[in-house]
Amino acid sequence: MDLAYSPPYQQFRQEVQDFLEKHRQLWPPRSSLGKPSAAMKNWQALLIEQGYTARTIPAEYGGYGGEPDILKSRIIAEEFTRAGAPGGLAGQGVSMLVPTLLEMGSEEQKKHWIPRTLSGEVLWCQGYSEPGAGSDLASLQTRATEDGEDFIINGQKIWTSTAHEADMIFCLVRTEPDAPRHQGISYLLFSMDTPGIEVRPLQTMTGLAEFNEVFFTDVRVPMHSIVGERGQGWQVANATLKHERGMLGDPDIAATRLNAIVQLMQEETVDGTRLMENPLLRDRLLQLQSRVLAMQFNGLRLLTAQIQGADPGIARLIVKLQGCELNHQLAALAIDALGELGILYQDSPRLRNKGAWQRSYMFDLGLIIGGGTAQIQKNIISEIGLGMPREPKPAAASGGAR
Amino acid sequence: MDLAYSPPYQQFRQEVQDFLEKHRQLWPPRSSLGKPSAAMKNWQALLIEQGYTARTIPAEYGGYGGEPDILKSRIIAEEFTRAGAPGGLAGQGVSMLVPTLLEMGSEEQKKHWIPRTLSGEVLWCQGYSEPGAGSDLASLQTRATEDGEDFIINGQKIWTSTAHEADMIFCLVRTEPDAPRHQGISYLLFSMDTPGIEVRPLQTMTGLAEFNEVFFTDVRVPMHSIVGERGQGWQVANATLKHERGMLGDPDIAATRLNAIVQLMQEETVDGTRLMENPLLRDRLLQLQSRVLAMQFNGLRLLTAQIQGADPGIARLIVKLQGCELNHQLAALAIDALGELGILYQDSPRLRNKGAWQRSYMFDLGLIIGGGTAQIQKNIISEIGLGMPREPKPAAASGGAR
Amino acid sequence: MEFALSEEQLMMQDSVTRYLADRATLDTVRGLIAAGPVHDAGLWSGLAGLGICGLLVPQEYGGAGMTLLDAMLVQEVLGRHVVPVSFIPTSVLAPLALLAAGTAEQKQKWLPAIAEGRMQVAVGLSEACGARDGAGVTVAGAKLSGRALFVLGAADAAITLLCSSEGDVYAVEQGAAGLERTSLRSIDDTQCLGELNLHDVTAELLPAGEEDVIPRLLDAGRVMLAADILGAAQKMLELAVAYSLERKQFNRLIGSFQAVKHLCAEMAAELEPCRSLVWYAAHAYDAVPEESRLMACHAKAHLAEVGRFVARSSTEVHGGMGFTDLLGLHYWFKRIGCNRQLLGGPERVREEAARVQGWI
Amino acid sequence: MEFALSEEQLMMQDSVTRYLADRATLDTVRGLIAAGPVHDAGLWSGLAGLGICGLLVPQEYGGAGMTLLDAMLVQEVLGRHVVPVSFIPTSVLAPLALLAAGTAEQKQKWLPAIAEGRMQVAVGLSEACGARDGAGVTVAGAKLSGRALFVLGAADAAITLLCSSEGDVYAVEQGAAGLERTSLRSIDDTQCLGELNLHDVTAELLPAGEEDVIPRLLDAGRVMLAADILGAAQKMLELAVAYSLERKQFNRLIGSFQAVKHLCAEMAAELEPCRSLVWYAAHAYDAVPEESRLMACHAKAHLAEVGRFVARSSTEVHGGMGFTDLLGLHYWFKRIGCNRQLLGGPERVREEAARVQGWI
Repeated sequence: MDLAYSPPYQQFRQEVQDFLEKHRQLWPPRSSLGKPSAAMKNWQALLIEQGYTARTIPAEYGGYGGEPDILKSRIIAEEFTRAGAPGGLAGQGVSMLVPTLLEMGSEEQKKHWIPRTLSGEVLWCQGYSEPGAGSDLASLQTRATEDGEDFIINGQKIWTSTAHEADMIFCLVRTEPDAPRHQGISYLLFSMDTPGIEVRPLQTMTGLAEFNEVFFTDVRVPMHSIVGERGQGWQVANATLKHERGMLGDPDIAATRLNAIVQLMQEETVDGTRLMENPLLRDRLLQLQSRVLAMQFNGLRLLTAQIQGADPGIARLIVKLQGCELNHQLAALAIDALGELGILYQDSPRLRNKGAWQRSYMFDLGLIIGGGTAQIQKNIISEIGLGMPREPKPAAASGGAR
Repeated sequence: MDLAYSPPYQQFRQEVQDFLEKHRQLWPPRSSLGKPSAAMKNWQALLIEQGYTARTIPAEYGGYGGEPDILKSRIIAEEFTRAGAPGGLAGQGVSMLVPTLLEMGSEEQKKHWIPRTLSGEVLWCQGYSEPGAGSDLASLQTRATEDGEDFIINGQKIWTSTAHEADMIFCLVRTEPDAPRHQGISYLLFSMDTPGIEVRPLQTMTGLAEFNEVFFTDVRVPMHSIVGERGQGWQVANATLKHERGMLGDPDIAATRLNAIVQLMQEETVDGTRLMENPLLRDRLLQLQSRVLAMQFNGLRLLTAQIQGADPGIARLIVKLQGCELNHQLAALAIDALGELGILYQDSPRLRNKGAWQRSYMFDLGLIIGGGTAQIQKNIISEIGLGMPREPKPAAASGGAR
Repeated sequence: MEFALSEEQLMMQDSVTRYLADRATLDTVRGLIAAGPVHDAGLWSGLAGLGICGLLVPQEYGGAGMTLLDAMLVQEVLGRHVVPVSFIPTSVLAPLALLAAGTAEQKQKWLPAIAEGRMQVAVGLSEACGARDGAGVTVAGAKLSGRALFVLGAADAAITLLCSSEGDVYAVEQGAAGLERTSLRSIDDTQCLGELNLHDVTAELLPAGEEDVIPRLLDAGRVMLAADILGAAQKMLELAVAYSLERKQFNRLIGSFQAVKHLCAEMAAELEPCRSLVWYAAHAYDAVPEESRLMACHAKAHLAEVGRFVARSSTEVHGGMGFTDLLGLHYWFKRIGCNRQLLGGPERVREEAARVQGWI
Repeated sequence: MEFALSEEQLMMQDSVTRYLADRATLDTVRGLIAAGPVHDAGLWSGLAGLGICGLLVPQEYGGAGMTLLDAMLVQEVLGRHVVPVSFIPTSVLAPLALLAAGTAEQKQKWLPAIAEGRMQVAVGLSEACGARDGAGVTVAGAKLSGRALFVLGAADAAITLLCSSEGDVYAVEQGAAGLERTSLRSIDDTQCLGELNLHDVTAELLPAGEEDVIPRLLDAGRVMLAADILGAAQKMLELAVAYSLERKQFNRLIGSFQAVKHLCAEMAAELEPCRSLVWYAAHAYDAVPEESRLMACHAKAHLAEVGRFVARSSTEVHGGMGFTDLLGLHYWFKRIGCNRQLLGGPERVREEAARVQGWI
């Protein structure tokens, strides 16, 4: 056990720090997930050039073309976070479509789409979930029927973030309605400008519209837009769904929030007494600190396993479940500590932290539900992690009988 | 809403108080569930004579023969508890077999067994659960095969309290192996002296043997020992299983324990400071007090519903689940409050309360599991209380397939 | 011995429920609060028509002269329908304050108007259960100065009752010189909260107050908030069960999955005893005053905890739909979350329960 | 950068596991403790043969000169097998105390005997984390008087290390005049606890102690107890999963019911990060001393909470069988329950964590 970094890595860390310091005036304003600004595109180009993003993507596809080095990736992430510097583009195109194409795309698709995606020229959205297909994604019903050289798409997607700004969508559709449900799905890429697509903002409990619904009415898409083979869409999507799940539950986010609550409890008072003096709030804070630390060290273990190419097993499977719950509990503590101040929201006077605690409390609940509900996560942990059996299939198709 | 008792009930309460005071010298020592002492039998006879136990059982079967009056029953229970007076006999014969016979027994069985059971002359044990049939009681395997006028019984029972002292057993056995599982069971009464019965004490985690295992090897029992018809045993048993479940989770027990913890925290110190001064322990105590009060008032609501002949619905179904959990949590708090003193057990010096907190902590966990596990209770609440569907039957009989 | 609601109480609850069923649908409520926190005058006059506004006002002042238990039953229904009306300050706290501490003249001046639904009263008690941001109201020369936060009630309340740092209750008229009101906006736009800044504001003392006027008001307010949570949480449980019997995933109703069933069972098991606790606390307020403080604390604290659990669990059962605005489940979620903090969060309130019992 | 066990560490853990697999079966343990709490000399000499007893003793005194991380890995295995040996006081706390505060002579006198497994040492630290029943040891004229409760270690320990109320460490020999030892019996007979009553007992000061000798010992002891819980809880989880894959009810393996699966998943989700927390705390003890106190507190407190949850949940999965003595599941249950309270329950330990961070 050795938590120190060897000299070459220390040097690499120094390089990253120097780079960030030197180019501070080029840092673009923190971007949302939507259309990147010109400053952001320039920054992205510079980061790729340095190998600080798109590091292992071959240069022929517009990446840096470096060897995989998990520690360097970790150092980059750490130093960008520490400096508060904006990282590279992180939308669903970069984080989900690009890995998918690298693994399953044709040479032509890679050459065409990956550079444009990495550069920020093309913004993508993801068309997976449907109102009737959430936990059970494979039951999706959006239909693509053959018509000459084209597919005609009808149906609806939901939870499509950035759909109103996106240029393109990567989308799961049912092309073979008579095949078994996992074998009738195809993975298509098409323009959001195609006639017949309607995007409606989807407002959530936070009061914001972080997502959209997307409706398809006779949307005509060339058949060659497919990634992989017809009916292979489920496998294509699964190759990257694991990336999405990996992004949720990051313990470093929890640690940042914990520190913010410590500060809050040091500064805020009730009846003139610092909140930190309240033993009950303090004990809750400490209980959460135990959990944050445990998840951070669990993260170190995962990192080591990744470096060693070992399977971290359960330590990996629990991250989403535990991490999202932890963030939700942290927000709950902040709200309780603030008491009546904690319920203020929107544009209220006396609002603390721009209402971020309430927004997190709700959004984190959304994350507990989304990207595999807590229930699905527990199924995965018990089945894959502990080797317990799947639920037996019901004898009758309906679960409604008494 | 009126929590006062009308004058006739106030008078009845006074009568009970006077009776208890007047006969204080006759109070037998608190009995376990085993063979009653002579003093206990005398006390039981006196209580029946007064109508303070076996109140509504017809006089021809050895009871008091009173009209059902839920409030009087409640008053009796309250006053006996308040005075710390021993109640009437409460073994499984009185609490489970007698109601069963009253509902399903033949006239001959009632006349023969009920008076002897009420008087304490005959002590019963219950033969329901088996090692392979716990939550799923209907899967029981103890077999009774016909042989002339007799059944020959082979198999094993478990969780049989007082089996080593009991004169008789009321026992579920499978008489029709080819019938559907709920229709192949019969309910038999037979002597524990019958050759072929072996009783082995079953030690539990508390270190005591509160239960037994009972083994049957070619035990010969006359066929007329049956209650109800052949194959009807499941219905006969269910008529009284509900009585058993009703006994678990009594909020008054929780209230008594809560008071004991209040006293403990007022008296015990750590570093010279009263435990009650510790805000964390105090807050846990108060959280549990909320729950105890809520369950006590829930009990008042049940009592009122019972008086009015109304169905209390969910308020009834949750008592076992919530009550047993509450008792377990109370014991946990007492242990935590005592800290290292709280782990002492058995005959240790410095032991508090004869080790009752640790014993409860464990035994209450047993109660959470026994008499319908927490999981089974939640099934019942969701299915009967909330109208949610049963689990669909598996397509294949085995749940082991992946 | 009867621990149950009377016929009259059930009928009254039923009449409020029937009135609201048509007039306070989720879509109506959604529309009413679209622009921010609201006390809706239309619904209020409808409730006045049912005699609800003057429930606690004695008959001699034109009210119904009923008990906190009755008011609690109304609040449960208001919570169930997330109704944007300020019933607690105007129809509960104000009459109780006036009855406990007002002069005959004050009662005559305000109680009939309250009973008829003609007047709104705001009430500021927040500083009596933990002052934030240095708030507090002091008295000098019969004028009030300082700041009161989280004042309950409509922005256009004709008077506001405030508690001074000495524990007295004062009435301040809207538009009084030196008085400035700002709306505070919480997660829950069905409830109105305000901040009052006072600079030498003329105010009218409610002089007959005994020592425990403010604690008694807190008791009443806490029971009412608990009742509101009870109604809202019960509705969220019912919505969860109903949704689970409609929604299919993996070719099954999700309500047939043990994980979903058990979550619903846990909600029911937690919530059902709460009903009795709130009943008893409301009953004790009038009938068993020596237990009133303790029971109010427990009702408020316990419903805050159970409410949070139910709000979260019901949302989970609804999956992604629960998180959207489409079903509007969050209106109940936010009402419960808001009530949790008003008049003292659970830890604070439990600490008071310890003091009441002489434990510390 | 490597947060993982080394080959050597895995081999050592494996060798202890293999040794115990045959010699500390549940039936063996059950037999050993049948008559009450025991430190088993047979198992101890076996462990000594593996070089385990002197793990923390420097090589110059005949030990292995290893770190707390290594000792922690041993303790995890001991917890996993509920082994009735007093490893923590004799092989961890005693060497650490001697190294931190002992004279050269004291080290020479005791460390080799410890390393060879020839000597048991008991250690009393309970009063440093909350004195019960007025316990405490005072010094007058170089003699000790008073009472030490919950002293860890075998009844026949040759010496007992005690902390005085001034924060110094003293060694008391068995059989010293004025010393009286009584066994305390806990729920867990695999651990030995004693009460010492002292009347002017001759004792030997460990003089070189700096201010934080006792806090450092507490850190080490807490990490070790956390490791013991980790091993025991991991075993209980595995037993629950295994049982659920054997036991059928309603014609299904109970492990196919979602309620059982999710309970097991929750145990795993809670327990798995604990492993990393305990590793880090043990690592920090030697490698990052400025974090040592905080991490030891968190490891102890968090493992106490998670351990309780796992102990209870695993028992539930086992149903009635878990409650009986037949499967012996309760040996782990009790060991976890006992460890929870030793050297400070979770609330107490967390409070120390707050102080360490300067929060109060």
